[in-house]
Amino acid sequence: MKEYLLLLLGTALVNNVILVRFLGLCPFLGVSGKLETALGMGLATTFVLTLTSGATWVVEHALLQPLDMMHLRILTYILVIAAVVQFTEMAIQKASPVLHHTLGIYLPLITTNCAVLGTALLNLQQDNSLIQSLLYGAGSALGFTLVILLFAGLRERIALANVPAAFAGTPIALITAGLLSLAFMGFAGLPVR
Amino acid sequence: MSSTLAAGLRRRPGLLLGAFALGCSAMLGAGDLATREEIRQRQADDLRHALDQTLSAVPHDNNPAEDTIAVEDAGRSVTVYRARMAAEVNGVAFNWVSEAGYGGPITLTVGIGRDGRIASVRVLSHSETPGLGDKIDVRKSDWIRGFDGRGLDTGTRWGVRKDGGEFDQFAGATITPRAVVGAVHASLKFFAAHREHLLAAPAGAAAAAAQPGSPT
Amino acid sequence: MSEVRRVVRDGLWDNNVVFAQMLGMCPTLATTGSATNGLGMGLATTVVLVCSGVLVSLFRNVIAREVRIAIYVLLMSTVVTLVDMTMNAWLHELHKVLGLFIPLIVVNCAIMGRAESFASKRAPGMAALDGLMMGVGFTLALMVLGGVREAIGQGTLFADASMLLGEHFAFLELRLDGYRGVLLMILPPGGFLALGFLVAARQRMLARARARSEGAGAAMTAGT
Amino acid sequence: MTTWTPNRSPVAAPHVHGRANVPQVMRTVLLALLPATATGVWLFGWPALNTVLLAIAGCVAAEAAALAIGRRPVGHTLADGSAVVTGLILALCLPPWAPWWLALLGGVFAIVVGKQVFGGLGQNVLNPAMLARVALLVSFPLEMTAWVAPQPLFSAASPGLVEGLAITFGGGPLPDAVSSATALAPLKLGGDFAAGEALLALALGTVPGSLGETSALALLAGGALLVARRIVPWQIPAALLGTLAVLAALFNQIDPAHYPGPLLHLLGGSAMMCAFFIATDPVGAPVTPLGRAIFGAGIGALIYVIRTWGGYPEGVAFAVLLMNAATPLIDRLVRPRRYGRLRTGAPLPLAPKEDGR
Amino acid sequence: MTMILSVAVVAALGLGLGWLLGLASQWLGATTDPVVERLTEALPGSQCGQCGYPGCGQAAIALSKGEAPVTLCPPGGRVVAEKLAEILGTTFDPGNLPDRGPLLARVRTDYCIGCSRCIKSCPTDAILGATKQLHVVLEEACIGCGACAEVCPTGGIDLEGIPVTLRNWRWHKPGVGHA
Amino acid sequence: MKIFRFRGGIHPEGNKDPTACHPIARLPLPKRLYIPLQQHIGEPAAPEVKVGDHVLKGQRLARHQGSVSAPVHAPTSGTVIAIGDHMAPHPSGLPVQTITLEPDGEERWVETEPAVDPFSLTRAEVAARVRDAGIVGLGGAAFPAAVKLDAGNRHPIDTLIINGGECEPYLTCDDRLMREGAGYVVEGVRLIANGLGAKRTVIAIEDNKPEALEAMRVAAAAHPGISVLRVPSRYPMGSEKQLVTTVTGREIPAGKLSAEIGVSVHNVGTALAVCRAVRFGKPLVSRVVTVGGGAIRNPRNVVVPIGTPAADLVEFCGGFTVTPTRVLMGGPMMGQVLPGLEAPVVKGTSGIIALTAAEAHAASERACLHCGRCVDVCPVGLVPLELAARVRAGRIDDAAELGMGDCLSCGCCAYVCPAHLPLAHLFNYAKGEIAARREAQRKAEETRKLAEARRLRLAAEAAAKAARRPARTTEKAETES
Repeated sequence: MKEYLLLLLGTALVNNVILVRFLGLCPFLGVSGKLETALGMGLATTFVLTLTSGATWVVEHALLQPLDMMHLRILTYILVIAAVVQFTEMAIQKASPVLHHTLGIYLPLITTNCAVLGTALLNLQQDNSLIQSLLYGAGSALGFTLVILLFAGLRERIALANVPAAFAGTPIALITAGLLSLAFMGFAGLPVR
Repeated sequence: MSSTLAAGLRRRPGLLLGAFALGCSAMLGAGDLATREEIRQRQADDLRHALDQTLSAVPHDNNPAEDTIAVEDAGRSVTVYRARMAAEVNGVAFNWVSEAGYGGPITLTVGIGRDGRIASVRVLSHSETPGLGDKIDVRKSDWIRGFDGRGLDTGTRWGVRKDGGEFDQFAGATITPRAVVGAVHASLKFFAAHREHLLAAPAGAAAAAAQPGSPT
Repeated sequence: MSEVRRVVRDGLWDNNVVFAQMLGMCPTLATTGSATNGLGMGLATTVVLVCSGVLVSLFRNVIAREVRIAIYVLLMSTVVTLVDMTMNAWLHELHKVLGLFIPLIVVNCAIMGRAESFASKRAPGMAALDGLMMGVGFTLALMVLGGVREAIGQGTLFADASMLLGEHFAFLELRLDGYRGVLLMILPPGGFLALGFLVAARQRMLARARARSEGAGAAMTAGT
Repeated sequence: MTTWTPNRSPVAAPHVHGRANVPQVMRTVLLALLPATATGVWLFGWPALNTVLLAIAGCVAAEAAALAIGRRPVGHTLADGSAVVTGLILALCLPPWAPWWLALLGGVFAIVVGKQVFGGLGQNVLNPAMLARVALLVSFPLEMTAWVAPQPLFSAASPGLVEGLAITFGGGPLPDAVSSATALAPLKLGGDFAAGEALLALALGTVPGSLGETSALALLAGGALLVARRIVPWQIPAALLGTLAVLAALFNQIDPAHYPGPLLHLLGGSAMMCAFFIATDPVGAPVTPLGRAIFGAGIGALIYVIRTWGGYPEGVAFAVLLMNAATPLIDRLVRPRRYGRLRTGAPLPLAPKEDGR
Repeated sequence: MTMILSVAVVAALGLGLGWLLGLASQWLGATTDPVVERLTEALPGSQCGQCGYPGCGQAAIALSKGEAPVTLCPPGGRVVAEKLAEILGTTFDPGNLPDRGPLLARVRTDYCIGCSRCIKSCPTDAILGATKQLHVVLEEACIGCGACAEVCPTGGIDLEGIPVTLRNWRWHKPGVGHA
Repeated sequence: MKIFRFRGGIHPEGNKDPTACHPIARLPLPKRLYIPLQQHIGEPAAPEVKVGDHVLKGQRLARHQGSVSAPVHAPTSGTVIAIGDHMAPHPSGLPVQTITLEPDGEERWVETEPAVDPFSLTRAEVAARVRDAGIVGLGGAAFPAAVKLDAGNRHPIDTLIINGGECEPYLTCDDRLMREGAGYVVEGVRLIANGLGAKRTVIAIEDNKPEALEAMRVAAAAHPGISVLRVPSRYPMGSEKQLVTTVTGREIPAGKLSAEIGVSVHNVGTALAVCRAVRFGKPLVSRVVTVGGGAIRNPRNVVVPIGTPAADLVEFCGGFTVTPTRVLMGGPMMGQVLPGLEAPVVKGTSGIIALTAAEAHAASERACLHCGRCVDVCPVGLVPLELAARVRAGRIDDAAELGMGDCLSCGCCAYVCPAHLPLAHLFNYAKGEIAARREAQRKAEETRKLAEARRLRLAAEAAAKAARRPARTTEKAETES
């Protein structure tokens, strides 16, 4: 139990997908202008990431490894991820059209959110069990959501600041992300694995 | 592709997707055929290279990469490469994964002599910070050679200086060396626990039943 | 401006994947701890961009709208897997360093973006050129970013070029002796900070250029 | 009769103002930092004074340069004194015998990356001094953890003025003889926690450590001034120190051999400095009393976690930055109830019960 | 053997997922876009056509597709543009949108020839008058869209700002000069 | 009696002593009086006199129009010499419709109808007398008092609160009024209580006015229904919402009137005016004005005919000792700058304050430190710094969502702001902008209706035309055949 908790914390904080692993930066920079949207994106990603972590594990261990078809790994992973995302998108569209519109082009982009594929591959690299994979996915997603929320909060405030023209927009967002990443280095070395 | 076929496919997206999947997997299969042997060769090179480095101090006349046994330890299987002179096992090498370093687990190849002392240790893969944690890499620093000749019985205080041990942490980085020292220590304990089994003379070729595994 | 020139300009500067479009941020930041890594990643991505562009362009008349994204993804993952396998076979050391991020080329938004917005509408030749230019622009951006980070971070440039790319690249290696390096720049925060400052510098350049051209325009209208 | 020409641009009320203004706030903070600074310089000698001056110089110069480049009013803005405060706080967090470039670079980083790219005072969110501290710690771990044992000014072991300059500007590593572990070292090593006598040393500051952070009493005196003058809200230090103490006491109860008691946590390291001078920097702190309490408690908890289990010796800077980052969220979630409205923002029902809302 | 197997697996996967996606797109169907509704709501609804679309409804559809900028509505000015941007979740660049404030049409009595073209052009019936007689503008109904000024053959209709009185005077933004 | 605490608030320097210690003086009749037709909230009054008419003191010059309005009376006898634009006592300096009166110096009253027994009047009669006397809230808001009395008929009032808080610095007119005219004030209070049918009456006076408290206690001692309550001096105690909370512990729900929770609040000056109107039938033609501030040579309270230019008051008080930075109408916390000394005193003018630079503690604006002092002092519970940042950035709608509309404009936030941000000014601007947007929205809805009506009309015309056309063709066919 403690091991699983540490796994969750470790992926969420210590090896944060965004700030340490550099995965999922497109939505991180793209959908963090407003807190509400960031929350929506975070939740959608959480859902997708957890599901795909499990699904890719199953595909890997039930299909690819027994059949010795490692060369199809990327392709099958991407297909599985695309399918999960597609269904999430439809679910959101049905449940909350407004959220769907605000998340706009980013929902399909979860497919190309490297955090999703990256987490699946990391799971493989670390030889995680199914439960570990699911936790790893959930932890990554929680870390993603936490950081994107913090970042959205910061950006909302910076949007009101008197940022010099050269830094306005993307540069200040990147710098803020860098400073946030600096702060997250404080979690480094926590014995989570 | 004739235009009628194309038009037909356009109307049936499922089929179209299937067709593309077919094409893609064919290409991948071809690519796999073309590179599989080469990649296997590279990995074998990697392994041989690692074993060369870690077992160079152990006199042997066999090819350790092809003389392996699988040892069960705490629920996982460790592939152990053995260096033999004639029938006697003079040393073994195996991969050992550390606790998390700064950037995740560090994979070591540990060579241990018959006497239970470290022959040599090399880092196989890591994702530590360049310029800081990567000094565990022998190409960057000689630090890793500091384990040579040490064993559980040499009175070594296993730990980094900061924790009261005798191994240097390098400037500012404690976590990485701590993980490596811990892993080497653990690998020695593993050796000690399975000493008899590891050093037992192989009964002919029976011990080489296990495939030369791919290093992870 | 001819289309070719525009495509070249777009890829290298006006619409640069990293500095203007802010796409492909993950590899941009993750693999630019050194200039060599940036170069390797950039080249791998360029290959994928060109190949996938050509493939998408070839099949642009066959692909139905509903499944186009799925097909693009299929094509791209095929190309990426091939690149991955090839690098593993023949650029083994670099492959080990770039590791996870080679498969992740497949989810580089830039590639999907070019497929969707350019390759799916143009002839293969143009798509290839666009892919090449976008790729070169990407590579240059990664090299600059990697170079800045490496130089400030540890006082070297293309430090491991010979090891990762092969012996002929040894000439690239530079080392600043006696410089301790600001480690921060090689760490994750440094990536964000360096890119932030580089984009800021580009914005300032653009603003200056705009001000100049406006000034020139105003002078012209004043003259007439 | 003296005449009056009306100003044609309409100005809104109020037409009188309280006496508070930004430069005066900054002056008070500087005054409150004086005991700790003086203690630090006294304990660690001339090199410490050099460090203080260099960090302040770095901040002020960077601020002036950034303002000039951005074509903003240099003199007027510098006069607010915030750059000096940032520089001093940074200096107090540095090892006392830091090389010249460390203090200077830190000051420049704090002002340029931590403050001016956001548009200057009040526009940033993350504490500039702590950003610089963390950036330095990450970049130059060796120099940032080179502690010296206190050698009071004019004592035999204390370096003279010239010697001090050599230490600051000379470069090269410190002689082994003077380097020492900080008071927080036992946290990582386990066992051998400070006893009564050692705690007294922590309170007075006669232990190795950051320039201005060793003397809990000097910091407490300055902090008391700030709280009394209402320059800083009391909720932040109270919640911060309280949480830290409670957590330390809790774990100490569970396993005294591994976890030191609350006093070491409160008096050692940067906790006291953080509680009164760093966490209370209004720019990155929430604006409501409850928000401030949450903020302080969060910092306290993070300090404990990072100190006890983390890879870095001191968690204060990281804890402050992390909670700074959470401040916009806290401010958003914790807003005061508006007059005549429920917490939800809906108007109160017309017949409120007498017993309250 | 592996080759055939892998082809089969991927083909099966592709087929299966393609079929699912096709099914899903049917299941989804085309629902009315609530965003278009909100956009229509936010637009003035005078159908004056200054945006270049036949009416506010069409403008809303164009906006939702991203074909029109949020600054498309001159009578709506900055306020409407902000609202549209908010609905669409975008930001807008006020640079090319001078906020001129509300305007009123005023008929210059000495120019009016009583042709009544302005009456027909007015989207809100804010102009009164009969053929061959002087026309007047109802201030309360006029939206300042300028449609009448465009059709007036003598150029006798001006758009003027609403005069400032004590009742509609507002505080200026501090630091931005005063109104 | 229990006192409840309201949120926030500040303790500004009172500066009341220079004027509080002098008895109220009487201003000699000015040469000209400028009587604006709008001195109250609501519709302006409609003039009833012509240029050249001779009027008597107390004669109605203009009648009220609309439900929320008040008539205007002649402050003295004299001749109407102009009806037209004159500078309004308003920061904009815009002109307002004004009757200019040249006094004849005789001060001849029009015939008044004193009530024999004012306490036997019905509620409606009281309200009518108050309305006819042109009484508006004299605390500064200038809301027609009769409308508030009428509200008492729609909502049962259990508590009448008389606002003797006078929390604004410098102002002492209510203080002096209570000291010198406690009897009349109490009688006015009783009349209002009578008119409202209030069960209990509380006269709330801040504890920095001990003499006034004592005087009122003595005057009210004979009336058990009236209690005089000593409330702490804390700005904005005099604000209706805060006073209601302090006295009753209840909050007025957002968007509601105090009458809806059974409370009515009137100023002590209003009470005095009600007494004069109901008992003596005399309309509101003069008021007590505090002339103060560091730049005034002899600061004091003065009884002033409505319409007196500020210049006359300043001159009467010895003129300026130094050039003031600002001359205000009302107190320094919520008063308005005067656009010029020719602007006249109106019914809502509680003071003419000439401030020196030193008194204002003015300092140049700096960046917001996010210190949150504005949040601590806001009596409404707003977060002024966030509002200000949004208003600055032009995000008015966001500010509205954060509660901009609830702002009292009390100025506490701006008073304490160490960065000297013009918070209250920003909020005034934002509220104006919100009002303008609401107006635009209303107009847009109107437009939509008109456009729809036009579309229907055009459709109907087209249909009629279409209906006519076939008829005509058949007709034509018939004639041809």
